[in-house]
Amino acid sequence: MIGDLLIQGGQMLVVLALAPLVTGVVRKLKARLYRKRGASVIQPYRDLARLFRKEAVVAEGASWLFRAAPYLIFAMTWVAAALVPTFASGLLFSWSADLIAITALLGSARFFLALAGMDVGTPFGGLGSSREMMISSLAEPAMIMLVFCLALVAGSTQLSTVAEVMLSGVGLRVSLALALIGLMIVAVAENARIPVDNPSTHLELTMVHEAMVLEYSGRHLALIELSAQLKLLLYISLIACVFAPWGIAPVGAGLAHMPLGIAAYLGKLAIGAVLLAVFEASLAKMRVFRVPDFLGAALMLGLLGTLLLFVSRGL
Amino acid sequence: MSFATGLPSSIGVLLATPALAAALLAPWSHPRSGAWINVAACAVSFLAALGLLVQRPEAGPYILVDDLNIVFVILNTFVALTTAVFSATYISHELETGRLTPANLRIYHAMYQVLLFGMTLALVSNNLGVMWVSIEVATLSTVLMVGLYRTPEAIEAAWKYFMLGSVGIALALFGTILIYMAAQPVVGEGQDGMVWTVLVTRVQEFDPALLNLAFVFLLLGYGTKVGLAPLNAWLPDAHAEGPTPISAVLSGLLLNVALYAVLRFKLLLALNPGALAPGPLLMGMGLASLLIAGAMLYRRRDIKRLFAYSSIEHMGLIAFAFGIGGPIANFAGLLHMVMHSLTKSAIFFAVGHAVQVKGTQKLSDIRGLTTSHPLLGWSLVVGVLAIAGLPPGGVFMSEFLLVTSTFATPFPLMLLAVPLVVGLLIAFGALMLKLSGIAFGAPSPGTAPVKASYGPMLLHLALVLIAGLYLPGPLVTWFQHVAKLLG
Amino acid sequence: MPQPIFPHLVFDVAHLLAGAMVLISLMMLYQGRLNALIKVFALQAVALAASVAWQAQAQHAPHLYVTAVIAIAFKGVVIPVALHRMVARLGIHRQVETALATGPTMLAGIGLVALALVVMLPVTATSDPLAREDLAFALSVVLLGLLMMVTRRNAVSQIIGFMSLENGLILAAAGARGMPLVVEISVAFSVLIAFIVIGVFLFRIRERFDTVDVDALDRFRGGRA
Amino acid sequence: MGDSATTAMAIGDGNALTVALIVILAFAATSVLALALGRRPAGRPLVYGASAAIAAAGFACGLAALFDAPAARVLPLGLPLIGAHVRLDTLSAFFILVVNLGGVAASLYAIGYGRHEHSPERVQPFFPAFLGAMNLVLVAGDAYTFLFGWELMSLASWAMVVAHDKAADNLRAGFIYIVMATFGTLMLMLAFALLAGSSGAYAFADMAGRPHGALVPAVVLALALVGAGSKAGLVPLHVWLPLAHPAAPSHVSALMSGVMTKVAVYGFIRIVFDLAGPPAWWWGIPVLAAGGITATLGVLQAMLQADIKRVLAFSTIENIGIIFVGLGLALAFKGNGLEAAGALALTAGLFHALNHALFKSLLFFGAGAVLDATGTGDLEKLGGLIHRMPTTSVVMLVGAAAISALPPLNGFASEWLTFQAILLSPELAPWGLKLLVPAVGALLALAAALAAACFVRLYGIGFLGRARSDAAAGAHEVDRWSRGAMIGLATLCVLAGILPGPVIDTLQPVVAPLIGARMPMQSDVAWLSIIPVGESRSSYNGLLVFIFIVISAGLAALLIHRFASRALRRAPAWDCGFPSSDPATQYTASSFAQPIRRVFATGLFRAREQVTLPPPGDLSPARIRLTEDDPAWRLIYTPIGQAVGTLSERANALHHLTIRQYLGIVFAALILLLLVLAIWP
Repeated sequence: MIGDLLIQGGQMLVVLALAPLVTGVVRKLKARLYRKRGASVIQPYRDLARLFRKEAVVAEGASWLFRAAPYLIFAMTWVAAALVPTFASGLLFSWSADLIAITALLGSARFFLALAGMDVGTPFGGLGSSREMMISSLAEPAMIMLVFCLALVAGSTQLSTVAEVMLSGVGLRVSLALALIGLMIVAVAENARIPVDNPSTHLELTMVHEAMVLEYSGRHLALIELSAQLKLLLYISLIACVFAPWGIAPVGAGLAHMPLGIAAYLGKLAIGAVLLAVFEASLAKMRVFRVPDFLGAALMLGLLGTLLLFVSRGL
Repeated sequence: MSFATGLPSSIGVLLATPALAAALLAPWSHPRSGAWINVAACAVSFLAALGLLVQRPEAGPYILVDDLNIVFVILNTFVALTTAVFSATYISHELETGRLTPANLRIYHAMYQVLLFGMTLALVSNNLGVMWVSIEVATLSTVLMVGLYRTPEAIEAAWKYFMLGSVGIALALFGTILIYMAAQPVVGEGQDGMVWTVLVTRVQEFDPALLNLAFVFLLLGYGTKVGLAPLNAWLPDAHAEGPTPISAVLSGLLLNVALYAVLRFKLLLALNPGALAPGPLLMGMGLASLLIAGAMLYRRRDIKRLFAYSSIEHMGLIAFAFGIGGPIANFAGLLHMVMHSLTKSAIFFAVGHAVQVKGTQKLSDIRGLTTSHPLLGWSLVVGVLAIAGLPPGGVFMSEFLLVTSTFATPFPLMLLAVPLVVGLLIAFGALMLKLSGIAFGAPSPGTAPVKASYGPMLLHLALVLIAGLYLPGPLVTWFQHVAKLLG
Repeated sequence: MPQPIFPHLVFDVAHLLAGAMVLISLMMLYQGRLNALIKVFALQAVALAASVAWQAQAQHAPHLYVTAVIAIAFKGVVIPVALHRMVARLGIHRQVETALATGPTMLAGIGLVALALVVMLPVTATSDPLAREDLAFALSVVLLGLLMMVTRRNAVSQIIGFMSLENGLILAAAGARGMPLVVEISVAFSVLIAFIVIGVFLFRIRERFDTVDVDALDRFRGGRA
Repeated sequence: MGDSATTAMAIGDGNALTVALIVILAFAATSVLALALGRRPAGRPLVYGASAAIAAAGFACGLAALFDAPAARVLPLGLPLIGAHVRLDTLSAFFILVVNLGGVAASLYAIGYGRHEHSPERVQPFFPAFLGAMNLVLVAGDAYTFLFGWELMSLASWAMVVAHDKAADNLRAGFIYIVMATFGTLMLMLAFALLAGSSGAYAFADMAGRPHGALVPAVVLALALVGAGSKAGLVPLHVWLPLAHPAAPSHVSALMSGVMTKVAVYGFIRIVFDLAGPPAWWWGIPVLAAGGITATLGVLQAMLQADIKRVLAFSTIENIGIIFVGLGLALAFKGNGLEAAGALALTAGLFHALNHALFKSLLFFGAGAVLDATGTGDLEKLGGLIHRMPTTSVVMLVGAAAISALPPLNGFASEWLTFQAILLSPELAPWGLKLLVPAVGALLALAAALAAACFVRLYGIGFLGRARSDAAAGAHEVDRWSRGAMIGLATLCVLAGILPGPVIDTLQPVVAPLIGARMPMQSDVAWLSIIPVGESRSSYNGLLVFIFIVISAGLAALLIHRFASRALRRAPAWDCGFPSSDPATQYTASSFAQPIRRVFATGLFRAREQVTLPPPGDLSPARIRLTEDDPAWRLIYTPIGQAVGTLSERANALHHLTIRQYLGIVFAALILLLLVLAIWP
């Protein structure tokens, strides 16, 4: 019990601590791939620290929702991230929300972010929110289908259980391959990465996420940035936990397992960051109305994977 | 009226009152008091009809009072009474506006009583010939009333009614003769061959071919009076062009009387094993009436024609119910008939008021009644909803029984529920479409208050609304008994 | 009641008279002019009277003579005369207004007679053969009368068609053995009423429209907008 | 159980039925009273106050009966052949609870909201009648009483739909509504006819035991799906719903959308689960397909609407789809011998029915408040209401989040259960189901995501941003009663979301007799979690998630304010350096919908955009015209309307014949019949 609590607490701190680092690493790698030098990998920490200290400038027409949203978004993302096994699967509160709930928690965060984008009443905010909801309207069902796929393989939607089942080995399955590709697509879309969105642009015709947060500054912006970083970490952790569960400390494992788990986790994060950077660097941003095709592919992959599982079960 | 003497009193009063009142009213030159004499005579008839419940005369060669016709008699006299009350107030408005003269009204009141006499006699007669004669008397009296306004339209309507009615008369007579011909070899020559109570006991031995032929003529002859499609052409115009009380009586009563005649003969035929089943004919004509009338409702621009077509539709339903047969469908048919009489006459009362205040029968000029005349408008809404088969109206109950019993029949027959439901929906849609124009929206000009009495209309509506919720036990037992009788 | 001396004679004469009525009905269909039509109608009334009288004799039903008299008096004399006058007054005696050409009408008429016979065929032999044959002819007359009403545009010829139809009815009623008197009186009574009412209407119609063409009335139909 | 069990004891065995009957009677009496009061100002508090009190009694009675043995009674009313059967079992009890809960809320809301009704005499008499009729449907124990109540319910709500009869749109809505309602009633009538058989066994108790052939239950299923589905709003029978629900006054819209559709769900469950006998293996298929399609198409169309109440009405269609997916799964499981999974699916459906009643009523109340405050429900004219209507905007936010299935609110809890049920479906052997269920799952997920988009749009355009019209700028908060009702419902949404366990347990007495199995007891699970199947399979704890979020957010706020910065400066909006003072530059409702419109609606709804640009130099504004059409109209209703039109046109020719031609018809009929006789064997 105490051990579980420690793991849970540790997990929450670890994700919080690592999230900016992952973003920093990705940025750095991307810069290198673009043959630039790039900022330091700890630059995100510095940015956050500076933003937290600065005063928040709030638009005149903004309501309480505008100010409350960053906290809610952060809280929801953090809670979601805290429930994805990273280095150990014996999370104390893992049962309080399963994979569906985690997806939905991220959905809640997005809901408030989109609302916040519309609060000030600027054209950019509405533009961002509108596009974000369009993207999510495809990404979310895709995600749910992928969740189905995983849950059917593992016989559970609890991530800890899924991780353990995967660890014990389920063999190679076509469905899982489909799910992996699908999940990657969803992860790219959900984290506003190229080719769906460009996290480093303020070009009005292309931006989605940045358009929503355009009016934020200071600590509010810091929280939103941190939430975005947490979300990226969450998705990498999720993919790692499901498709590469090696090294995760199983339930009831002693503290001795933890260093191994953490090391494995860091390794997986590094690989994830590299893959993401390479992926982003090698593609160009899509037109907004191409995005549905991209995400539709993920949805189809999920559906196909699920169908295959449904059918093969019956045989 | 020789045969009335020596008969038990209530039946005598029932028949003598309208005859005497007609004789009295024909020369009566004061229209307002005439109207009230009319009411009084109807009231006496109604009481006498109630008296039949207590003291039922033995079946004689001419008079028969049994469970079946007593329902009709009471219903008829009741609606005749309420209509007379409505008419009394309605007529004074017509006098004021000069649409009718006192001379017209003499004919009107006398004919009203003749009509009542004809209908009552048709119902209680045990003799097929007498029944035929009295239905013709009733028809001819209404012809005169339909043409009462002397407008080209009224005369045209009356003429059409008369021509089609006369052909109906002739066909029915031929059928009656054929029935006699079928009976004569079995029951012997003379009187007995026309007496219903005799026929019904011996009909198994009749020649089925003759019975079949007879039924074809009787169905077409009396069916014309019922307004079954395709024999319904006279009905809408006759309803629309005559005074509104007559529309109410036509729809509420005369159609029933003709239907009663059809039923009697259907019973006869059903008892003969060799004869063709009368049910399918009734069902076919009933469905045709329902569908045709339902479809035609959409195109109506005249409020009284609208409800006249609705009467055709309902007569179709009733005929269909009796055609299906069986205790539940027959019960539904009887109930539907009573409910239709009460509701439709109430609707015509309301329509009469509406036409008087708006000064037109055009649907396009009668709008927004619930705003300009809330009580009248809402009563009309209630009436139309009730006739459209919505609860708590009694029509809902009968349609429920009809639809369910149709669909519960064995396989091929049950499919008739499909055209039935389609027809109901088509008619329903039309009524609702027209109703929303009449009752809702911005009111059309003509906002003077209604002077005539709402009493009869409200009474009818109250009865109908209660009926959907609660039917008194004795009435139900009665209906069930009659339903069984109808086979 | 003694047996008639020549049962076949009774039968033949009745047959002949009834057949004559059918023939006259067909003749009426053939007539184009109103005056001629009225005359043929009067002829049919005479045939009817003869037929009814023969039945009265055959059935020993004296009350049928009344019917015969009514037939000959009203339909043979009074009504034709009245109709002649009406036609003269309205100036339509030369009018020929059939909706269907004479040829097809005649064909249809013959078809109807055949139909009437076919329909009567299944009536079992237990029935009085006299009655059966009579009925077949009566039915033919009824159907032909209706056909006439349907194929003529003119109100007067329609009335005649209708009365021809009634002739058929009376033929049937008279042929029905022992049919109570009540009925015959009623028949006569209603025919009378019918004629009165028709007269009333014709009067009004002429007054208002100056024509008795039924189609003309339709212009005044309410509800047509 | 706890409190509710003791309440049940207090009312006693079968007495709940008596209370329910008295409740119905009292509603009827209130209706008469309202009729008598007419336009008098005292009428409003009196009628709605009485309705609230009676509905509260009904609610208590439903709660009590949920834990009671079924009670039945025959009254000497109704159909004379058998009398009016009434009965109260747990299924009825649950829906009585839902209906009266909505009734209490709507009545309280109306005490305040009704003040603005300009023709109260056209609403107040029908409001209690509507509630009474719905209760009557729920206690009905025979087909006649059921349909009587059912049609009365339609009628009363119809009267309120046409209450504002000066608007032609309302009349049209009313017309389509009442015709569709009657269509549904007739379909149910046919279903009952088959169940009752020719002997007229109209009482439910007699129907349930009757043996049927193989075909009868199948036809009954089809008829029930069409009949109840048309009332509930299943695609393609939904067309009346988005017209009628918004046309009524808002508290009535809330009842119609939130509650009356549940009565339709009840009707479906009663007929299919209870009366039609054991389901065949394939019964789930049509229900699932209808549910999935309904959910997706409903919410897609909601996304395209500009009127706030129409958005809500289409969203009702979506939620009905979700409920029917639950019911379809339950049928599929039960029909294939998986009772435990069936219990889960049915629980999910019923739970969602309850939830939808809560949040849809809440949202309609909010829409009513907006309508009242601004005089318009057109999203394009709203904006910035969060500043002017603080309470309404908070509760609307709760409602919007709940209906978007966001944890930790109630909408998520029931959708989560539905997803769990879908995840159990690989156990289903039949191939049809194997292929259909995942597809339906995808549709459901799509619907959930689109619902979020839809309500971001509704809330973001309506309540956030800047006012797009003077009316919106001058909006005011609504009265106490309305706010109270909304706050109450919002609280319930939150409670049902964070404590789903007790709700699930409460539903088990309803589910058990229908499915023959029940879900595991949730009250025994530690920490108030819910574990629908097994611990290793899935679990969810709304309370904990809620607490976590609150703590995390609170902690973050505390730490930041304590250790980082709490300075705040108001400044003009940044907007990439080009802020515009004109609210018209904001995203509009239609521009917000545009991406989704292009992606999803172009093919399905023939959504088209037509842009008219003025020539250079012309100062007139550019115009964009959006068109779309509902395939249900295009493919079904318009052709039917045309067919009826043609039929009536043809038939009407019969009205204009001459007398001679009429005689010809009679003659033809005679000849025809004689010919029949002639060739008769």
